[in-house]
Amino acid sequence: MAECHPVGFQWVMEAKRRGATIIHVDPRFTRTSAVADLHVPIRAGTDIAFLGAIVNYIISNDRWFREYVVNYTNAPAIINEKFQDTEDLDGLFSGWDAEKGQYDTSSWGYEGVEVSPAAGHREMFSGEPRSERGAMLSAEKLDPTLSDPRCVFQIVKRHYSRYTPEMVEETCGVPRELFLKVAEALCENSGRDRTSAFCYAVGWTQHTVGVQYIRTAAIIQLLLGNIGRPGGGIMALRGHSSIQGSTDIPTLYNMLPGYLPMPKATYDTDLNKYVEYNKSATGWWSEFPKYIVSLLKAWYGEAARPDNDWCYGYLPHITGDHSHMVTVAAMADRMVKGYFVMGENPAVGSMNAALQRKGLRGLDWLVVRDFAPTETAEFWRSAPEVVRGEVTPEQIGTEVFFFPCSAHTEKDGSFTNTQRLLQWHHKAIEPPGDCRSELHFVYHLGKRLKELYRHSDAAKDRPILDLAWNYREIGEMQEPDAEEVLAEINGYTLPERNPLSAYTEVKDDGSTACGCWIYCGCRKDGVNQTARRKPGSEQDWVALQWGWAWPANRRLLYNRASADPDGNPWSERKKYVWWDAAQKKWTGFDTPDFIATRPPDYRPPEGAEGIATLSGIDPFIMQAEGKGWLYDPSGLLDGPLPTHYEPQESVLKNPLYGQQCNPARLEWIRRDNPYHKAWGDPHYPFVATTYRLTEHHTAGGMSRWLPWLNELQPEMFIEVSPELAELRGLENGGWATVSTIRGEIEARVLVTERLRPLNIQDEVLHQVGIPYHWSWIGRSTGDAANELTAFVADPNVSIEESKAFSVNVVAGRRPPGPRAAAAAPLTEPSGFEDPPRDLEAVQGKPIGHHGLRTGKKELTEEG
Amino acid sequence: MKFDLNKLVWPALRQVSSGDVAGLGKASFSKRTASLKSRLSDADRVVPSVCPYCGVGCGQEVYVKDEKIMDIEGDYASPISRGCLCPKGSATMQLVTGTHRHQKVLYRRPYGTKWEEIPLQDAMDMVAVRVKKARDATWEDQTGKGHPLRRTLGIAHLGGATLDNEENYLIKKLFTSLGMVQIENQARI
Amino acid sequence: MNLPWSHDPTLGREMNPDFAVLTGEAAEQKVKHPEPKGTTTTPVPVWSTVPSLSVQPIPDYYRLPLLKQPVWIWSVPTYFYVGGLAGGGAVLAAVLHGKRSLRTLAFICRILAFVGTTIGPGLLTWDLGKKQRFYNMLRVFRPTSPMSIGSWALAGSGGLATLALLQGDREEGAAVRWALAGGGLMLAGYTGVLLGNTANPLWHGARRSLPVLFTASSMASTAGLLEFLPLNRCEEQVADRFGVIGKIAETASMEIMEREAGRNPVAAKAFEEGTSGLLWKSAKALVVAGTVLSLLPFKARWKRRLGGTLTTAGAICLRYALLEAGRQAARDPQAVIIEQRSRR
Amino acid sequence: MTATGFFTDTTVCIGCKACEVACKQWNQLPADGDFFSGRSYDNTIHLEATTWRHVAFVERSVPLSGRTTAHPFSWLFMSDVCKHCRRAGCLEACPTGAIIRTEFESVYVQPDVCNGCGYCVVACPFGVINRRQDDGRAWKCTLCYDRQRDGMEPACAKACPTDSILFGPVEELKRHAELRLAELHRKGVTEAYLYGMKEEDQPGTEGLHAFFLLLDRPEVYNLPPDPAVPTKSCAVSWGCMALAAAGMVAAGMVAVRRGGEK
Repeated sequence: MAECHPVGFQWVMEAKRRGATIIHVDPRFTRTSAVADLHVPIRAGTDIAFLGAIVNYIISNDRWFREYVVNYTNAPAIINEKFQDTEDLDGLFSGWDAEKGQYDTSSWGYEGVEVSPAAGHREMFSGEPRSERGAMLSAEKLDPTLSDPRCVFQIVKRHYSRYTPEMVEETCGVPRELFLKVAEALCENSGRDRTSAFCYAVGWTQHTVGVQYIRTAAIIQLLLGNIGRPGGGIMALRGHSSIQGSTDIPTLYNMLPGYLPMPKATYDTDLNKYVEYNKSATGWWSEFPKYIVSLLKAWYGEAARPDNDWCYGYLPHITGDHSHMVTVAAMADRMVKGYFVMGENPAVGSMNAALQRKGLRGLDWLVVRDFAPTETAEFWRSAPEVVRGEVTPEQIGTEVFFFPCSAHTEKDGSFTNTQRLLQWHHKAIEPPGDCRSELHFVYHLGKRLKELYRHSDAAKDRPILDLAWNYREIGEMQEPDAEEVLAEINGYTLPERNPLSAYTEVKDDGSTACGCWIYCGCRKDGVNQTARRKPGSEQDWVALQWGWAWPANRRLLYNRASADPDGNPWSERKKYVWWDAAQKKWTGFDTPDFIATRPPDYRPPEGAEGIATLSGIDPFIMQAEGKGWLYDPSGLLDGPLPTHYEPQESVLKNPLYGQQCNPARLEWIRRDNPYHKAWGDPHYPFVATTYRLTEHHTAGGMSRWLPWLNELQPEMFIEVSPELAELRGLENGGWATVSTIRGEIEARVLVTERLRPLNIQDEVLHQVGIPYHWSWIGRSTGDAANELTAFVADPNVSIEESKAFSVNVVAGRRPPGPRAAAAAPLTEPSGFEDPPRDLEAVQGKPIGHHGLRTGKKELTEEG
Repeated sequence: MKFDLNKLVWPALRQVSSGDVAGLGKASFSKRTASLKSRLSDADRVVPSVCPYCGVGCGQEVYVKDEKIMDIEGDYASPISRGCLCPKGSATMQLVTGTHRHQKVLYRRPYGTKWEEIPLQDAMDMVAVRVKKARDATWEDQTGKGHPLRRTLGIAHLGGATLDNEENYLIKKLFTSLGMVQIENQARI
Repeated sequence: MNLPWSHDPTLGREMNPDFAVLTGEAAEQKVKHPEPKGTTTTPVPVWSTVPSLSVQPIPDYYRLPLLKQPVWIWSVPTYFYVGGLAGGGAVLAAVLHGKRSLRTLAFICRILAFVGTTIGPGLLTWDLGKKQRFYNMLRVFRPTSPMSIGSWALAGSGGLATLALLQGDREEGAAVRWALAGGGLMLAGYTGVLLGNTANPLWHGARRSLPVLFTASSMASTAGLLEFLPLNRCEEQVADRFGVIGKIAETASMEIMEREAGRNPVAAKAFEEGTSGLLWKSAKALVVAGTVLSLLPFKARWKRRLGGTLTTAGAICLRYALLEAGRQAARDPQAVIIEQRSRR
Repeated sequence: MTATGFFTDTTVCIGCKACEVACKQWNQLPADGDFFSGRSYDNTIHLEATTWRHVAFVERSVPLSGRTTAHPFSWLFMSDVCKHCRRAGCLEACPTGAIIRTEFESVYVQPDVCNGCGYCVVACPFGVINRRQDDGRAWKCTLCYDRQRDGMEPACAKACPTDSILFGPVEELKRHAELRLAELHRKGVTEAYLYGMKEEDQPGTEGLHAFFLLLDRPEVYNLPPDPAVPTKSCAVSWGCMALAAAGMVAAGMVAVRRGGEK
C-alpha cells in the first residue's frame, strides 16, 4: 500500500502512531513491509489457504463475535441437504455438471429458498437465471444456536477444518509462529471496542480464484464483526483515478450504469422478462424496475414510452463473455473490425502482450486516444516482433488513428475514487492544439453518426436516431458541458427537468430520468455536490461535506452494523451510526445506510414485499435477506466457499485437494496462448509475481514520459533473492532473462534479501518479482512483463492471473533474433508428463469460440 | 532626506554600515533576494482539481497565470490527502505540460510505414464513417434460436478508468446504443 | 526512430513553455545535455553485490562519496603557482630595495609581482562557473573565508604591484613596498589556508602544514624561476640563498605535511595511489632533486638551469598533486568516517 | 524572524520519493539523467546541484526492534536534504556573499550573485552543495525561501505523505523530536536517536536546522558521524601561515644580507 498508494498510506501510519498493528502479507518485502509491525512472506497464489486458516483459527478458538454473527450474517441459515463440500469431493463442490463443464449451483442454496446476491449474479453473466419470488428466509430454516450440521456456520467450520497452521506452513511457506501471530493480532483487535481492516489491490484480484480471495477476507471480517463499522471493512485500493467510476458507470460489457445487468439474449428477451429475472422480491433490489426505466428515459428521452417497453429493445444483448481477453482473442482471429482504446495501453498493460498485438494486427482500424502515441498506437512499426522482423509494417493492414487527448486540467469532470467518493476537477486551461477530451470526442462522434444515419429507416438504426444527445456546447472547441452530463447521470423529473435529490425519488412510470441511480443525489438541489470542498479541518472526521459519495453521500456502507441489534453503538469507542429512540430515526456521524425510520425491533409482517421485508436487524440491505454472507448460496460460479486452488501455472501440487486448479476457471486453448505444466514444470521452476512501483504508473503512459519519474526508476528490473542469484549466476545490477513459454524479457537484476526463498514441503522455492511498467517506447524503456503472462482468468469476473505464474530465469541478456511467441510456444513440451489440473470429472470441458474453455455453457453456443 | 546606509549599492559598504560585519546576512542580500516571493502570489487563479493517477483521489490545486499552468500541488483542504501528493502526483505538472504531449492527430494508412498528420475534423469524419461501415457489416439481429441480439461484435472499446465519469457515461450511452457490447476498461485488469 | 515527441529548450524538465510558466527558483539552471541516456556520464559504477550482505567493518552508504569533490580545473593549481611567484617576488622586492648591486633583481621581482597579480585573477576567473561575474569576488569582505581574504589580498597586491612598478627604485614610497610585501606574504600562504579550511579530509587534516608548505614552495618557485634569468653574481647569490632556504623548507614541509595528513591513513592513501599518488611522488622527487642539486658545492650554468627546471616542475606538480589528492580523498567515504569516528 | 527548519523522522518514511519530485517540481529543477545504480531503489544516489532532496535506501540483514519478520532484515529510508547548519561551511566560505543567512536562519544561495568559484563545494562537511558544470553556479536546497516569504511550507514537507518531513520553527521541532524519541524508546525502539539537533550532539556545526531521527549509525545513511565547519579550525592555519610568512621575510633578509652586501 505504501508502494502504490503512498498518500492513502498516511492513514495507516496515523493508525500506527495511535497504536494499531500493521500486518503486511506479501511475497516481497516492500516499502509497506519496511514500516509494518509484521511482515509475512507468502508463496504467491496461496492467500486462500492463509486466510482460510485464519477462519479456522477464529472458529476453533471461539474468537468470533457471537452477537454480530448470529444477528447480522447468514451463519444460522440451513443449507440445501444436497450440498456437498470440497471436503467430501476432493476439491469439488456438489453440482459439477461434467457435460456442460460448469457447476449447477442449485444444491448450494438455502434450504427451500433461492436468493440472489447483491453484487455478482445480477450483472455477471452467470448460469441459469432464476426467479426469486418469495425469497424470504423463514424462521424455521434458521438455527440461531448455530449447531445444526447443515447450518452455514457448521459448514464453514467443516470446510476450513483442515486449514491449520501446519497446512499454512506447507502451502504458503509461512512459518507457523508467524501465522499464529497474525491470527492472534486480528482476533485481539476485533470485537466491540476494536476493529481491524483489510486492504488489498490487484495482488488479490489477478488470480484464477481472485473473487474468492476477497470472499475469504469477507468471511473473516464477518466472523470478527468488522464490516459496516468504523476502522473495519475490506478496502479495495484501486489503481486509477476513476476505476471505481468506470465500474459504477461501467465501460464494462456486462453492466449498465448502476450495476444493472446487460440484457442476456436467451433470457432477457423483453423488459418484463428482464425485470423478472433480475429484480429481487426482497431487499433493496426489489426497486430494480425504477432504475432501468429511468435509465432508458435518460438515454432515449421522448422516444422511451410505456408502449414500447421504454425502448428496452434498443439495448444490445450479450450471449456470453465479451470481456477484454475474449475480445482480443476474437480480434486475433480477425472477427473484430474496429477498436477504440482510450487512455489505456493494452500492448503493455494487458496479459500476453504478444497476443494483444496480434489482436491489433487483426483489426481493420484502431483509434487510440492518449497524451502521446503509446505502444498500442505504435504496435505496427516498433513492436518487438516488428523489430525482430517476424512481421513488417507492410504486412499489417490496420488503419491507425491517434487522437491527442486533454489532460484533467483541461476539462471539467468527476473522478470516483477508491472509497466511492466523487470529486469534481475543474478546467484550468484550454487544451493545446488538437487535444480534446473524450467527452468531446464521443459527443461529436455521436453527432456525426446521427447525421450519417439521418435518412435511415432501418429498425436497427432507431437507437441512434432516438438517442437523447443534446448537450450544451461551450466555446470555440464546442466542448460539451460536463455538468449537464452529470445532471443527466444524477437524474431529473420529467417533463420539468428538476434535479432529483435521492435515488428514492426515482420512478418506474417515466416521470423521472436517471443515468445512474446510485449516483442520484450527486447534483442534489441542482448543486454540483461532487465539487464541494469544505476543508477537512472545518468539519468532523467523516467529512461529509467534501465531495459526494454514492449512495446518498454515505461514507461507510452497511453502517447500520456499527450498532448492536438494539440500535446502540457496540461501544463508545466505535460509535458511528445508531438508533435515536427519541427522534425515532437512525442518526450518527454518517448518512445511515438503512431505512431511516425503521426501528431496530421492526420485524416484517407476513406477506411483506420489497423493502418492507428488511427487518430492523438486517444491515446488509442490498442482500435479499439483509444479512452478510459467510456462505454464498448463489451468485458465484466457482463455489459457495473459498477453497484453495493452485494457480494455473504452479510449482507445487495442491496440498489440500486432488483438484489442482479452480475447476471453473477460464482458459484459452490456443497456439498463441500456451500454458506451462500444472506444476513442477522443469523448464519453468520459479514462481513469479508482477507489481507496480511507487515511481511509475501502470503501463507507463502517464509516467514513462516524465523525466522526474524516470530518473527515480530508470530501467526495467527484476528482484531475486541472493540464493536464486547464486543458483542462476545472477549479479546485482547485471542482466537476466526471464522467460515463460509465451515470451521472454530481459531486465536488470536487483539481488536483495527483500526476497527470500521459501521452504515448502522440504523444498526450497524461489520467487521472482517483476514490475510491469516498462515497454519499448517513451523516455524510459525496457521489456514488458506482460510478454510473459497468459490468458487465463477468474470465472466470475474474467480477470486474468498475473500475480502468480511460473517462469525461468537465466543470467544475461535475451538473445536477439526471431522468436514467434504469438505464433508458437517458445519451448516445445518436454518428455515430462503433464500432471492434470483437474479431477477426471472436470476434464473435457468444452472449448468454445476463439479457444475459450469455460464452465459457462452459454459461451459455447454464442450467437 | 536622511541618507540610508542600508541602501548602499556595494554590499561591502553595507557590511560596515549595517553592522553585519561578517557579511553573512542581510548586508549580502541582492535586490532579487530582498524582493523574493513565491511565484504563486502572481497567479491569476487557483483551480481546484483531483490527482489523475491512482484511486486515492488526492486534492490538487492548479495555479494559472496568463492561461498557462504555474504549479500544481496538493490541496490542504482535502480530508483525503491533507495537502500531500506522492511522487507521481507531484509530477502532475510535468504530465500535463510535458513536451511529450502530442498536439496533432496522427494517421497511419493500412500497410503504411509512417505517421501522417491529419486535421482533427477530417479524422473525426473518417472514424464516423468507419464505425458506420463496420456496424452495418457486422450487425446481428437475433440468434439462431430467434432470441434478440440487436448488436455488433465488429467494434470494441477499451479504456475508462483514467477518464471522467461523464466521459464513461457518454461512451457507454453512445456505444451501447450503437449495439456495441465489447466495452471494457482497466477494471477488468 | 522518428518519435513524435521531441525535445525543447527546457531540457531535463520537458515542460512546454506554451502552457507552462517556467519561473521557478532553478528554472534558469542551464542544462546543456538533454536528459536521455548516453549523454550523462555514469558517476559511479553500478553496485554489484547484495546491498544487505556487503558489510564493511565500518559501514558506509554503498561506498558512495560522502563529500563532494573539488570542482576546480587546471587554472586553479596554476594560479597557486603563479600567486606564489607573485608573493615571492613582492617580498624579495621589498627586502632588496635600496641595494644598488641588486637593482636588476629588484626590478625583476617587481615585474614578477606585477605579472603574477595580473595573470592570477585571470586564471581564477577562468575557473569560475560564471566568468562574467568575476567582480563579485570583491562584492563583500568575508573574514571567515580565506578565499574572500585572498581575493582582497590579490586585488590589493595587484594595485600595489602596479604602483611599485611605476615607483621603480625611488627612495620614497616605503609604505607601498612594505604593503606589497605584506600582500605578497598573503598570496604566498593564503592558498594553504584556503585548502586547509575545507571539509576535505586530506586538506583539512593538513591544515597546519599546508600554509607553511605553500609559503615555502612560493620561495622555492620564485627562486627556481630566477635561476633561469641572467643575473649578476651578486644577485645570483641572493637568489640562490633565498632559493636554498625555500627549497629546504619546501622539502621539509612536504614531509611534515605528509605526516600530518597521514594521521588519516585512508585519506593519505591519495599520496600513494592513483593519479594523485603519481603526481605527489613526482612532485616529491622533483623537489628533493632540485634541493639536492642546489646544495651541491659547485657552480655551473647547467646546474642553475636544471635546478630551476626541477624546482619549477616540482612546484607545479605539487599543486596539481594537492588538488588531485583532495579529489581522491573526497571520493572515499571511509576517509571521512574513520577520521571523524576516531575523533569522537 | 524565528528560525525554521526540517525535522526528518526516518521511522515513518516510506521511501516514496514524493519529496524528491515535489522539490524538482516546485523549483523546476531538471532531471539529472537516467542511471540505474543497483543500490536498492536509490537511483539518484546523492544530493546534487540538481537534486535537493534525496532518499537513501538502506538494506540491512539485521532486524529492527519491535518488528516481526520471517528473516532478520530491515529496510531503512531517509530523506536527505541540506542541513542549514547553524555554522555553515558553505556560507562562511563563500567569497562573493552569494550564500547568505536568511531571516529564517536558513542558508540560501543567491543565484543572481553566485559566480561559481566552487569554494562552497569543498567547504560543506555534508557534501550537499555542488556546482553544476553546464550552468556554472552552485545550487542546493533553499528551504523554499521563496515560499517561506509568503508564509508557505516548503514543497517537500508539504508533499510528504507520512509527515516524515516536518517543517516548522526549529524550537518547536526540537520539542516534537524529543517527544517522538521518547515515545519510540518507550515502545522499545532503542536504536532511535536524534542526529544533529543540539549543539552538544554536533559541536562542529553547533546544531542543524534540518535534523534527523535515525535508526542506525549516521554513515549508514551517508551522513558524517561528526561533521565540523572548517572555519572553526581556521585560526590555526592562519597562525601557521603567519609563522611561515615571518620565516619567508627572515629568509629574504638573510639572503640579502649574506649575499648582496658582500
